[in-house]
Amino acid sequence: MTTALGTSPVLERADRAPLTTDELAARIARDIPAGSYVNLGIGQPTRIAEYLPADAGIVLHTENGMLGMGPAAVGDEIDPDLTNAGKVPVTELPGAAYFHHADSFAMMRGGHLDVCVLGAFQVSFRGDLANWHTGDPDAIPAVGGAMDLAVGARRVLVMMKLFARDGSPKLVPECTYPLTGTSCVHLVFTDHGIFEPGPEGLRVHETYGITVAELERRLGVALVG
Amino acid sequence: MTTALGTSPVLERADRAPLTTDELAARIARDIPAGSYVNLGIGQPTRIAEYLPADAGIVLHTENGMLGMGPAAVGDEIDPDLTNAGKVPVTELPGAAYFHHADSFAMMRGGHLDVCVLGAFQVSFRGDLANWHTGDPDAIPAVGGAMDLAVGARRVLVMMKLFARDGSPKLVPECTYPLTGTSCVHLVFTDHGIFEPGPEGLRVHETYGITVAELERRLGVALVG
Amino acid sequence: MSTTVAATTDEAVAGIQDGSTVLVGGFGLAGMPFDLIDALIRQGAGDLTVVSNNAGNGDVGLAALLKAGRVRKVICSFPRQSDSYVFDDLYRSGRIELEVVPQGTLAERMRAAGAGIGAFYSPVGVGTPLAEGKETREIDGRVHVLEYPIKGDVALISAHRADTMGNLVYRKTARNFGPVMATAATTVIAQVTEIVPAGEIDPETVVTPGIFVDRLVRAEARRLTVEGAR
Amino acid sequence: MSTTVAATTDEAVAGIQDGSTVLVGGFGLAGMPFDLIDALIRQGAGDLTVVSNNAGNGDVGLAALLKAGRVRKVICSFPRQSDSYVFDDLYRSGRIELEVVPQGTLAERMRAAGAGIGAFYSPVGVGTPLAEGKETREIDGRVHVLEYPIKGDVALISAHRADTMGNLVYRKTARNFGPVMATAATTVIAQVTEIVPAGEIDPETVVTPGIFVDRLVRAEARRLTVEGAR
Repeated sequence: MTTALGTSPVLERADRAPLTTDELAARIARDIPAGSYVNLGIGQPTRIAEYLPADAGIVLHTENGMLGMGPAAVGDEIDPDLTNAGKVPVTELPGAAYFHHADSFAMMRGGHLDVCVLGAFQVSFRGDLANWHTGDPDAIPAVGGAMDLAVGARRVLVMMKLFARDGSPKLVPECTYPLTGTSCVHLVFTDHGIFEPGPEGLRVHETYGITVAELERRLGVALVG
Repeated sequence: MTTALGTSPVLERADRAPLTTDELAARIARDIPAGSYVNLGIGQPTRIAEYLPADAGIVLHTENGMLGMGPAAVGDEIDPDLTNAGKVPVTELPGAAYFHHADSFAMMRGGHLDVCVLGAFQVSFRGDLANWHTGDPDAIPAVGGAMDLAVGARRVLVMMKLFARDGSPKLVPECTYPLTGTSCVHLVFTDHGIFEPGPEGLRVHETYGITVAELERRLGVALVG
Repeated sequence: MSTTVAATTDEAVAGIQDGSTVLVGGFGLAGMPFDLIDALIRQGAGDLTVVSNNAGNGDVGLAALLKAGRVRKVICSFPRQSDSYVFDDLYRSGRIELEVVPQGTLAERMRAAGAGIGAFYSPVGVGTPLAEGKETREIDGRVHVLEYPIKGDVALISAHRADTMGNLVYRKTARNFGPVMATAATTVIAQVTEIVPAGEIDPETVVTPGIFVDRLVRAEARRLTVEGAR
Repeated sequence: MSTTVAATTDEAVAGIQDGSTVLVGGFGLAGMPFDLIDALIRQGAGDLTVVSNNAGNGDVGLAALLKAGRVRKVICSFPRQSDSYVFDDLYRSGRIELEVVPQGTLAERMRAAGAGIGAFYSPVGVGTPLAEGKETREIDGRVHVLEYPIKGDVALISAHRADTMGNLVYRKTARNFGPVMATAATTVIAQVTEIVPAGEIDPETVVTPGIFVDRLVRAEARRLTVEGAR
């Protein structure tokens, strides 16, 4: 069912279950244009690679110095000199290129990647991202390439569950966790819906297993169209 | 004859002719340590290459993106894709490496070249260098890599005639031509002598075809030891 | 986005706008994208700002573009050469603007544009006329001058070989500014002597990854040399 | 100055001083200079500041150096990993200092040291705890933070192949920080699996020119992997 919210149509699918992780990965894959250069963050976003059409000419970047990364290596393919940013052994596709770390992050910071997909602890309604540190004083801080990606990619997509285990929303008016970047997230893909944060507030594009009205109640915000 | 001037001995060779350009090139070559990475500026300094001992492991840098530059190319060796900074076709030695311009000048600016030898219009007693622009309002300004070399190389040597055609000295209290760099010249090799500029004044190391006293008169400065 | 292979140099340079900033590869004649420049002349864009190491040699390449009256301003390190008469005439008659930049600063300012660096402090040029009016800062006892990025709307470069993904390798010192300019322009157009299938260039040897290259076109290498042109 | 070839890793690391800043190559285990680190442990220098992407995996390489109590401070982007228990224990018991730097900023700060850049403005980290207390400047409507170079006294890196001039090539993603660190330290020490005569590495494919390499030593590649260690 399509609901008009402001001026944009919302695809409201309250009649089905929330997306599974694989469905979510497949949904995000559909939104990545053919021919894009893409960085898939460590963890769940890695799974999106499985749903990218083989003939779309999408090229994967890994920040440890490679374009043209292939699937995870298995068996004899495993080469400890060839890993992704999560240090998992991967493979090389035809047309790949290797480069050093300063060049890899220059590529990122310079706005040459079309899309990156990151996990998140929290995203604010205006697109601030928190995904590197829980703020727990006992936690050992570790940022990796998260801040560089958040600032550098042309489109920053977030893949996460909409609610934490305790039921609290991860889309929030203001992030309470330490920030990774400010106003940097373009779209948030979650099991319960797809959201577009921005200076005018939070838009909803699609919902899964929940109505817009219920989303507004649980997020505590009037969703804008 | 060796004269003591302050604390340093001066090799005063008033009994012979000033150095020819080739003698000067050979003299400078003697001062370049074995194993050095060296940039020889466009023009006369290029000639120093002919006097570097083949077994000294001295590697020539050309700022248009090469280490391990060999002698000028002749006949069939000429390849328009392989030139020195003066755009003269050159050759490649075993162990050469090519790199792009940003890397080439990063190498220079980052202090990785042991020595560069530059021509000059003027050098001041404290080591300011003027070698890119006569200041003539009709001249078209063109700096090339001169400023980068003057600031970047660990030791900046100048190769020039001591006196201009009109007899005026090119070693001066203050440069009147526009500067290339300030306090950047370590040694000045000229047909009439070898000089070391510095904050305490101008030292003389060797003279050729002129006495220290006569040098002091013509340069208008008391040379320090 | 993916690299497209153009059938002709005219197709490769289509859409370049009047008033564009065009980065042009080459050091003197080595690495100059002759065919792309000729196509740009036919294409007709004018009022251009050209960023290149030199300002043209003889009457080919960049000199031909200048001669055609398409260039408002040149940003370069070394305009005056033994055979730069086209530029010299335009400059002396006040028909072209010139910004002289130290060669390494020119390369680094483009590198900054490509690397998302907002500005950088360089020790080069301090105390010289080329740093006049620029902000300075003393860092570790050494005065530095603040330099800003140079970004192109278009880059025209010449490489040796490409694969269909746009990965490039160069040849000897013709590499020069190509790899840097490829990172620093919105639309990067490369002419190469050969285009091979993806997988035929060893990934360890790629100099410019295809991510930087928007359009590729095959063109015979024109290797010209002028002694002492610097 | 010329690259020297050391007969042993002990000879290669001779003279490293207490209190040195040591840049250590590798991303996790890939490209980690295991043999040089083992030699450094035997050599005995302590009170070190280590700059590396991670803070050690398992109990090999960097983790072994930390375990030996030689490291006062780690500057890295990602200390905490599934197998970083040596670092974790030292950190939680207050026996080691930590400076966390975004990975690209870490690389770029070393690149700046190697390239003679006094400081640079980066958009990365603005508005986050990692930019706290740092100078900022708005450039073209975007806030940037001022970052300073990280220079090493020593760099320990691992490459694939060298020639006797010190020219290096790497292997796949084990390249990572090696080429940048090679530009950024006073003394650069590289372990390689093979040293060939000058002329046997194609000059077009050299990644780290010999000018950056002070000492070379041959050591068998130790290729270890830990899944998900990041």
